Amino acid sequence: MSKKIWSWLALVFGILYFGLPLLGTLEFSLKMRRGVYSLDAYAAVLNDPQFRATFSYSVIMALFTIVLGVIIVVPTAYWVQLKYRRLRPFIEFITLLPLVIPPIVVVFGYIRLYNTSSWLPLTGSAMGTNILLMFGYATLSLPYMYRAVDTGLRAIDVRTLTEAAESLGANWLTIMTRVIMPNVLVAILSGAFLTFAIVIGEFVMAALLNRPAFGPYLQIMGANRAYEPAALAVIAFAITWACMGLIQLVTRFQKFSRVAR
Amino acid sequence: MSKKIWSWLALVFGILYFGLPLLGTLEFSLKMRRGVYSLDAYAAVLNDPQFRATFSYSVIMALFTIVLGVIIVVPTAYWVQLKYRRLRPFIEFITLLPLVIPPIVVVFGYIRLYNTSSWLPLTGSAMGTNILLMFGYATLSLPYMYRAVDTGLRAIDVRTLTEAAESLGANWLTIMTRVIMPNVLVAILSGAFLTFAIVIGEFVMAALLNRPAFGPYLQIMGANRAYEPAALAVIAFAITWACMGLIQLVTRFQKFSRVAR
Amino acid sequence: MAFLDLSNLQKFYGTNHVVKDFSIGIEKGEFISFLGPSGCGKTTTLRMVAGFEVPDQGAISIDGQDVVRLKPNQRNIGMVFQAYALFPNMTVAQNVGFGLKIAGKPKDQIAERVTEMLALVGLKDFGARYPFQLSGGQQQRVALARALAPSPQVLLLDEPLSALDAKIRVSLREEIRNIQRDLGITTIYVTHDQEEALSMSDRIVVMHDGIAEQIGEPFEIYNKPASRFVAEFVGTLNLIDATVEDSSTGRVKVAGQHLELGRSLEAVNGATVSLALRPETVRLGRIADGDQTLTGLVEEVSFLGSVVRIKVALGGNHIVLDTFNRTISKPPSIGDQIEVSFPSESVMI
Amino acid sequence: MAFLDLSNLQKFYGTNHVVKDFSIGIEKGEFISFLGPSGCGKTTTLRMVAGFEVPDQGAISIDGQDVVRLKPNQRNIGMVFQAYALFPNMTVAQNVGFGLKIAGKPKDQIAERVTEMLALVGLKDFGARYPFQLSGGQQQRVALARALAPSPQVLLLDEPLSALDAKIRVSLREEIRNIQRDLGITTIYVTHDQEEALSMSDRIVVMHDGIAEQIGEPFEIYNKPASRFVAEFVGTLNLIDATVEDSSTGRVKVAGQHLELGRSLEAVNGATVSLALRPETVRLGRIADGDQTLTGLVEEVSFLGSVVRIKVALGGNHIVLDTFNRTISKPPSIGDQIEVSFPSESVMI
Repeated sequence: MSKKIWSWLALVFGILYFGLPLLGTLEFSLKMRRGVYSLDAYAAVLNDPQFRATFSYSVIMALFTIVLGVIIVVPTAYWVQLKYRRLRPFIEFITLLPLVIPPIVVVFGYIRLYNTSSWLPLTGSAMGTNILLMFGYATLSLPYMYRAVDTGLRAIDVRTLTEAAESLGANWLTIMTRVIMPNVLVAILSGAFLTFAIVIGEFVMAALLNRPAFGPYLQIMGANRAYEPAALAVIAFAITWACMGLIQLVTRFQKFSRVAR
Repeated sequence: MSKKIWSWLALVFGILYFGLPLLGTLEFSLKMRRGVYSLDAYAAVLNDPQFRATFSYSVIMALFTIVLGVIIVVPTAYWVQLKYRRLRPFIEFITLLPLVIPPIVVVFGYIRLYNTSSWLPLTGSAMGTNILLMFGYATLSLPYMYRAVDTGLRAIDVRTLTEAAESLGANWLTIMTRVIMPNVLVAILSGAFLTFAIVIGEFVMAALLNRPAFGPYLQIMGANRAYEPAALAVIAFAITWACMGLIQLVTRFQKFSRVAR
Repeated sequence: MAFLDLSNLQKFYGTNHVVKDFSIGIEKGEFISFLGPSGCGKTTTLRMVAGFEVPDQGAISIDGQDVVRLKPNQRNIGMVFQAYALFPNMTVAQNVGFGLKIAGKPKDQIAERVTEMLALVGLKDFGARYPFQLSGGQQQRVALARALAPSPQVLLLDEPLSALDAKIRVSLREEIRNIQRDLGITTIYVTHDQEEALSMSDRIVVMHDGIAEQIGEPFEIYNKPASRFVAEFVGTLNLIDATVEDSSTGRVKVAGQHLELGRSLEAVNGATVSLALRPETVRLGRIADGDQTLTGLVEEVSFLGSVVRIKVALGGNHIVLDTFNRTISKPPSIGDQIEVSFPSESVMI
Repeated sequence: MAFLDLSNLQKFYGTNHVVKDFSIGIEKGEFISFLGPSGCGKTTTLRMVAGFEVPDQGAISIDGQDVVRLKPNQRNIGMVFQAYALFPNMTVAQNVGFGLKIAGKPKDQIAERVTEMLALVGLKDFGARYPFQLSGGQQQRVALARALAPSPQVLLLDEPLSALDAKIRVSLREEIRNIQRDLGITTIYVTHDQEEALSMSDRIVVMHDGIAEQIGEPFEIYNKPASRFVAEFVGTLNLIDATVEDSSTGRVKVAGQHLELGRSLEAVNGATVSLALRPETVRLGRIADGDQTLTGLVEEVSFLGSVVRIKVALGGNHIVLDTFNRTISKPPSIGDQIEVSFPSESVMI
């Protein structure tokens, strides 16, 4: 009996813990026009060309980052599971590093290594800086991407599936594209989704590398306006929920999903 | 054959990806004195009273945050595993929210809810703001803490262990302290460690709530000095490594660790 | 009233009626098995006795005391789980002593009892080890010692052997039975393995679909099954179609050959009945004089080690018979024409 | 040279010598089992044939072609795994057709072959389902169909039944054997289950510690074991201490009673030898005239269903004997004095 009460209390507490700030933000974002609720703040935000520019920049960066992350993470995680199980703690440690190295350190390192007088002067051009930023983002999202893909791979028996496919005559590429990838698609998507959320909200790297991303824009708005940032936050939140919904949909439509999840 | 080469390439790439920026930072931090390597930057940082004040503030905040996190997360995760398995996807979703709601939103919400004219004017006093900040940190670290504890609990058979202890006459408190907690200690520690790293490096919340934390200090130094931030980054990195080493030690000394890990 | 009395137990999970009206009285010191396929309600019934599930209807009493309202930790019951469920953070000795420590016994008493229990399960020198250092069989023995240490009134075992290898399973079931007999502890043993139930139990409850299909001694369950389900679930069964020729004398025709069952049948003349025969009651060749014989062709011979299983075709029917391997003579070959015989009493209809 | 020829295979894992000098020639269409406890090297040997492990020494040839250098996907081998290893993202039909698709066969040919294979394993109407919608037994059948679809030269099965329930295990092993016989496909079957190996194989390789202890037909392996290890691993064994009284005639003394083994012994008079007897060769009572008899006390009676296992004490020795359950007569009770008999030929020393 007492257990039940406690657990429900915990649940309610958890919901309030996250729900209240969100509700507060939502309510505030509607109060731009004095005395009545209105969508004025949203209209102001959406009509701001700065918003459109920075937001689409960040979305594009996010997509590239996801592609890079998938290319790096999926084969690595696959081989670690297949052949180098002993390396797993080591690889896991590496993938956790971005959580404990502040982004500022990574950026300093990049600027140091790739400045205009270095052997690879990436910071010299906008495109080069974009690439650098993409690598930074990929680093930031690595823990999530790796964790997601690794969990997905663990759910299937990578080694036996690979051997089964090999004994049926499949080569490496076939195994990867027809057997492994389809079975970790949901995992990859959820990693991609987290990457997306991180890139959209990231501030430090974009600011230090001086790129027109959504994070710094959010920060500037937050410092200078009252209602618009609240509206922006709600919009950002809505986008991430939409992504989650999409993943749910994909999972539903995958007929073999009961195993793959 | 080609597989091996690829996987080693991936590995080397991974190490360079993280190793290089770190090495660059380390090398740069030693170059404060012109022409020779020296520890001048470190001396400057460690002698800065600001550094000591902000760092110890953040450490204390981190410790409180960890305690709060453990109290919230462990019983919740335990009950979800024991009785409310159906709620698990829902709870997992909630614990992932902090990853997708930018911290700025959370802080705005807090300020909105607990400002000096609200029913609970926490932001009116330094202590109140500290508490608010601690809750914010706990929110930020929730995904890591929950994930770690949940993984730890999954590794043991929570339900059967609980029933076994019950059939031997144990009550709820005994089960929690003698059976469950000792078996997820390493998991709790690794969650605590990540929490620590996050709190030490956090910038947005501390800055917006105007508390003298290490994150904003790092930011200020980064903007105004050249070598000190590099030294700070290396110090921060060393601390986190020391924490990791400690956890390894605990794991070693735990005699039954092969199961608990 | 029996020592452990379950009466009219019922349990629903949602709309799923898992246990429907289950009753049994168990005497002190009896070893009772609940035997049945998965989903038959046997584990749920056991968990109601342990207190992990609350019955929707019915009563459970131990030694005259109604326990339905008591929590699991107030019932004084020992439980052994399929997954061992040893506490990984405690040594073997701490595991075994856990219940006594909870009960607030003094340290030296606990130590003494732990030593005694470990000796009982043959793990005297293992007290200082951790569970992960033990094999599955050893872990399950520790779990047994732990359950027995606080001297519970009732011992419950939930498929304790099904995670173990075949050879260990056999040796451990003998050990469990011997310990149970020595201590005289009232025991309920849940299993889906008919051999375990038959070899260990004083009485067996064959469960099916939430109902006790038959309660009886192993010999009775096996040789006088109360229903077709019991007959098929416990042991193998040959089913042969036969045409009744004379229901009063029990003459039937199988694949053109006549059998005299020596008792009257309920079916009318000309009807088709199905005869049921255990493989081991059928013998190769004609042995005793009163036996019924049939002639057929050998269709399949499986050498299983101690037993050779021969499948004989009889027109459209098949009879499977078991015979012991004899070191000297090889079993018959496929295609041989052979005679099989069985006593008419062993035919179930 | 045999169709599938393994000669002098060796494999190290680090310093661990897992397979030590293993050789066997397997004829086309033969069903060979590798039988042994875990860690005996049987799976490693199989994996060397499949190409998943490279032998440190030795040769493997199929139909005269050396395959050691070939990759697994070049060997034309079908493999069935313990864990089924069906591709979860493909339907049953896509799984079965995978190998043919890889080989670049046209669509209609693939469809035809898939239908044929699914009919072979009795899953005609399951083509559109996904693996997670099947039971374990059905999944393993699909895995078998998938392995057979590209018409491999050799079929390898790695403990395919050990994840399944007892009843399904028995029916599926018959099915696998029948399919193998129909297709005439050369097959290696790895198992630790002696009953599986005995009932399915043309020949059995009993492995121990990286070495083939004995290669032979099931009847031979069981009744003429080449070593004590084989005798104990395959089947149950009674070991009785006896004192040699006359080694030339084979007279020995067991618990004060005399036995005439009817052949000369290697041990000297007065020495203690241990006699080995299979439980099923010992009978209750005195039956044939030439049999040896011993008198003892019934110590334990286990009713296992079709078989009743009786443990008889003979001084310090025990004999376990198996007898079939008879519907009519109850087995003897504990404490009864009984006579047991066995032919002297069945005694192994």
